Amino acid sequence: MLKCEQVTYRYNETDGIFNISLNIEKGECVALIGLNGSGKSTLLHAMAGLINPQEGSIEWEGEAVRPPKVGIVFQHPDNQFITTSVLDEMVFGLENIGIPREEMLERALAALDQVGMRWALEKHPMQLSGGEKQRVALAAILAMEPDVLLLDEVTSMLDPVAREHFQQIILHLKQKGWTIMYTTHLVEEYLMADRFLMLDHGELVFDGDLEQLASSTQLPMPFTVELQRTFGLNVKASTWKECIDSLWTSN
Amino acid sequence: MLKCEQVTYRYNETDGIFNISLNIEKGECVALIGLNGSGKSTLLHAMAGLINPQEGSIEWEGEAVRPPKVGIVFQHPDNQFITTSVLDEMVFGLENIGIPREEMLERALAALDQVGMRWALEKHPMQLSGGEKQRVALAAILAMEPDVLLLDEVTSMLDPVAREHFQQIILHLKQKGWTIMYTTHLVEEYLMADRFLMLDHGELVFDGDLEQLASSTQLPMPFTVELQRTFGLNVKASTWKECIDSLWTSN
Amino acid sequence: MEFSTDYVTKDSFIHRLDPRIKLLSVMFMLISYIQLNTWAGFVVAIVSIVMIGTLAKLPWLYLLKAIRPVIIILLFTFLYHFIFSGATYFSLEGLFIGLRYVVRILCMVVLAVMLTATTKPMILALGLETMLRPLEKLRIPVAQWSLMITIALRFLPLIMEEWKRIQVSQQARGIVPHSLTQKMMLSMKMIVPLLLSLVTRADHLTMAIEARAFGKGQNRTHFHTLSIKKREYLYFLFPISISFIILFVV
Amino acid sequence: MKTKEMVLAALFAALVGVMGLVPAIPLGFIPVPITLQTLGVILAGCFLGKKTGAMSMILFIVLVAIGLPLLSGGRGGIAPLIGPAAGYIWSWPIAAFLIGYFTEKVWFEAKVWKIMIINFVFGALFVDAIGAVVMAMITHTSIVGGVTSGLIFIPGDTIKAIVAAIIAIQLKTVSPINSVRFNTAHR
Ligand SMILES: Nc1ncnc2c1ncn2[C@@H]1O[C@H](COP(=O)(O)OP(=O)(O)OP(=O)(O)O)[C@@H](O)[C@H]1O
Ligand SMILES: Nc1ncnc2c1ncn2[C@@H]1O[C@H](COP(=O)(O)OP(=O)(O)OP(=O)(O)O)[C@@H](O)[C@H]1O
Ligand SMILES: O=C(O)CCCC[C@@H]1SC[C@@H]2NC(=O)N[C@@H]21
Ligand SMILES: [Mg+2]
Ligand SMILES: [Mg+2]
Repeated sequence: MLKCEQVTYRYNETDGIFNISLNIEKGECVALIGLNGSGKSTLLHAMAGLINPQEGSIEWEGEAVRPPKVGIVFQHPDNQFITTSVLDEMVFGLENIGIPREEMLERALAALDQVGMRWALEKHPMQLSGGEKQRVALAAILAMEPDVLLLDEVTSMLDPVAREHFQQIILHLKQKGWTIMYTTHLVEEYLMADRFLMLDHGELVFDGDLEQLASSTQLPMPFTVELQRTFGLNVKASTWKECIDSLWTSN
Repeated sequence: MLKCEQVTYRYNETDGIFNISLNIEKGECVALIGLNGSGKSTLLHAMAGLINPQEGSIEWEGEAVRPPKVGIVFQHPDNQFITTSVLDEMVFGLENIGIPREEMLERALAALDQVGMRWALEKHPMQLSGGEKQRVALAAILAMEPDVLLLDEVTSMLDPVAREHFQQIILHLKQKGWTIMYTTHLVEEYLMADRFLMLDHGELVFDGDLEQLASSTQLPMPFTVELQRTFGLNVKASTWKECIDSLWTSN
Repeated sequence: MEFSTDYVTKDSFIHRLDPRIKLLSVMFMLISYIQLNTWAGFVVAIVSIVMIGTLAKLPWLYLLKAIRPVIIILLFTFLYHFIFSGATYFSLEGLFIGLRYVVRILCMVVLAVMLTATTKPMILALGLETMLRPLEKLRIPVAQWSLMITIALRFLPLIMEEWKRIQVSQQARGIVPHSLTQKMMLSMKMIVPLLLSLVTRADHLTMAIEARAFGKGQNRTHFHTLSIKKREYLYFLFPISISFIILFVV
Repeated sequence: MKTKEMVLAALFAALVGVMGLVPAIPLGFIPVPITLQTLGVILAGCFLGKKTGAMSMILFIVLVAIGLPLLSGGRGGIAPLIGPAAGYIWSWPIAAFLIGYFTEKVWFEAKVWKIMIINFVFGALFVDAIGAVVMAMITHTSIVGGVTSGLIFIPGDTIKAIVAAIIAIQLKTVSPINSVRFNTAHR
């Protein structure tokens, strides 16, 4: 279980995340939503153990969170690259966690195949296109097979095909029992999550499932409108499941 | 008129854009689409005069393209900040094009208001969230009032509210007669464009309107499926306009 | 580690004084200090420095700290002259010659330190740019140099972030450097990736600057401007008279 | 001045500044420390070429002059620029220029050993000679004594010359010298 207790991380008086408490069960898939600047990235960084909250604690199965148990893919793929070739980038994390040499290439290639980037093995990560960078960044973390996967808007620059692949990857990992938390601004990508958390000005203002989200009237932004417009209907709670099912089977 | 004649820019043998010819009329609003790595950003950089194609020429009203006639907003907001405060960032371009001192602040504030970022005037641009950066980057170019506006996936990290604002900004600029070209991976954002260009492996493979796009069978990716799924219907060409109209009036 | 500028936040009229006045004053006074020789001259110089320091509300401890790096050299210089400069080794004459060198260097250093302690670098840069703007007529690209200062300021934290980013990940790789040589070898390995990524960033920044129509700076306007108030010209009389006294009176 | 030259010059000026954060080794008997910063100076020459390299070092001096604490030990302002180490610091732009000049000359047949020799001659011998002489003049001590004590820097500076040469060759494909040489070759 991933356990946040009264977590506060302040950049200054007004910015940051404040007093966040939540538990995420093993195997859950959670979408973290909220307006620009609401604190999503900050919360994910804290959950990955990359920044230390001034107050509160974050634990995964009773221990303080940190890589490689928790894997995070950054919002800006540029911020993730450390080496000078895609292959080096892929094996970098694997070396950290002591994967045997023979297995490394295997894992690296499998992950690259998953995101369709095997062809770029020899390229310099900084010389890829925006979407290509994002795919490599994702693959590098997937290869490490963390217990908890934190994804910060990792589809923002993906093309429609890649985005669909991505959704399939997530569904697949869910089946394998990974614990996943992702942020997104796209209502289409809500469909993978079992549970929704919404941040507003650094505070947790919503925790529930899609039905509750769609029927909530207290949301700080027109999510409801978005939801309804995207799915082209003015749904009642009971129809959501059908709606989701039909969308997933349609492709 | 923006005129590209047999433009080729190569990074190496396989990557780049190849032999692209096209004309964009003054006042047109064009969407540039294509898969990751198809060459969209490269084409936009060439059109802004930031990289020099090895072959061919690009002209705006008979002269070689270059800022400030052509304004470009980059795909990665991190890459466009030069100064250490949002205000300085806003006035930097204005100083360069010789705007009088009194007018500068006015223009800067108006542009920041358009994207809802006036509150961040004193902040360091690098300390903003992903979406906030993207908004400031957009505002900095809007304030310069270029003849041609090139936008490279500028909504990728915007929240739903900001994205809707953005669409309204574009529609407003269209009315004012600006020439606009934008890239996007989101089918919802197709609706602002009068015309579509599609790149594939650096080549121009489609040039037409939304109807033709939706009915085209030769597209190199499942754009058609995306289109139809997004709008929730299996449309015939004649119904597109209605569909679009209804979407625009619904909010 | 962080870069802290030498700036000392205080509200004094020296702090508020136009940077151009301050720059010119320091220049005049430095030139006169080079000619320091007579006892009266030293008294005038020291008194002027104490006056400025007091007006600027600078803590004397801060000035002491600022001269710490030159203490060894001053000691060395002093001893050298004490031993060799007189008619005999360790003569009284040598002692005075040594003292004079030391005090002269001290005066220059303290004066220079006070300039940057009372003026933020960006303001000083703006003052420099404004002052040098006439040089544009000689085709010296003042606006460009001023932008280069801005970009360099932007790169300072960026380089360190980038370095930290690479370093943390390398440590996570399980290589924990023990000896100093190991540490140095590891750092060596980081330099190439660091430079590569910085050069890429430089490329992006170049495009960002060009996209905002930065040119040769001919028709450039300026948002931040400096203006010298009338009475600030009067303050300028102080360093001028000090310099004059040292150079021609005493 | 091209924008790219400006940005790269700014980058290397900042880089030399960051190298000043690495603790310098103070020497008791002369007032100038052993610092990593010379590595940046040499790199500026053999990676950026003569024009941009020299520009970057002039910019570094301007940055120090306006008070940024970029010299080792967090020193900045005009004081160090007129102090005993003045000769060393002011020779940096010239050194970067000379290293860049000769590196550009051998660029198309650049080998580590060639760059290494250039770096050693202008980045170590040249800088240390000027620096020592000026130091002796400023402190009014004997020039012979100054130069003799200045020899202490030679071993360290030689290592830096070698390291810089290796790095420059590894970064050859992204060096701005490529476009400089390309342009002049086609003129
Ligand atoms: N390094 C920083 N220093 C100061 N303030 C910061 C810093 N990083 C972020 N902030 C501020 O903290 C708030 C939360 O930022 P955060 O990046 O977590 O938002 P977000 O929810 O991820 O937004 P987005 O959807 O735009 O990515 C924002 O208002 C931002 O301006
Ligand atoms: N600096 C570079 N050096 C070498 N190759 C590059 C460079 N920049 C881009 N490329 C390659 O050129 C191709 C086109 O890149 P471009 O950035 O134009 O794609 P794009 O259409 O904008 O993609 P995306 O949708 O992911 O942003 C890609 O295959 C990319 O790997
Ligand atoms: O920090 C200063 O005040 C200036 C330092 C100058 C150091 C000189 S440069 C050449 C020689 N090699 C070193 O390692 N140090 C000196
Ligand atoms: Mg974020
Ligand atoms: Mg792109």
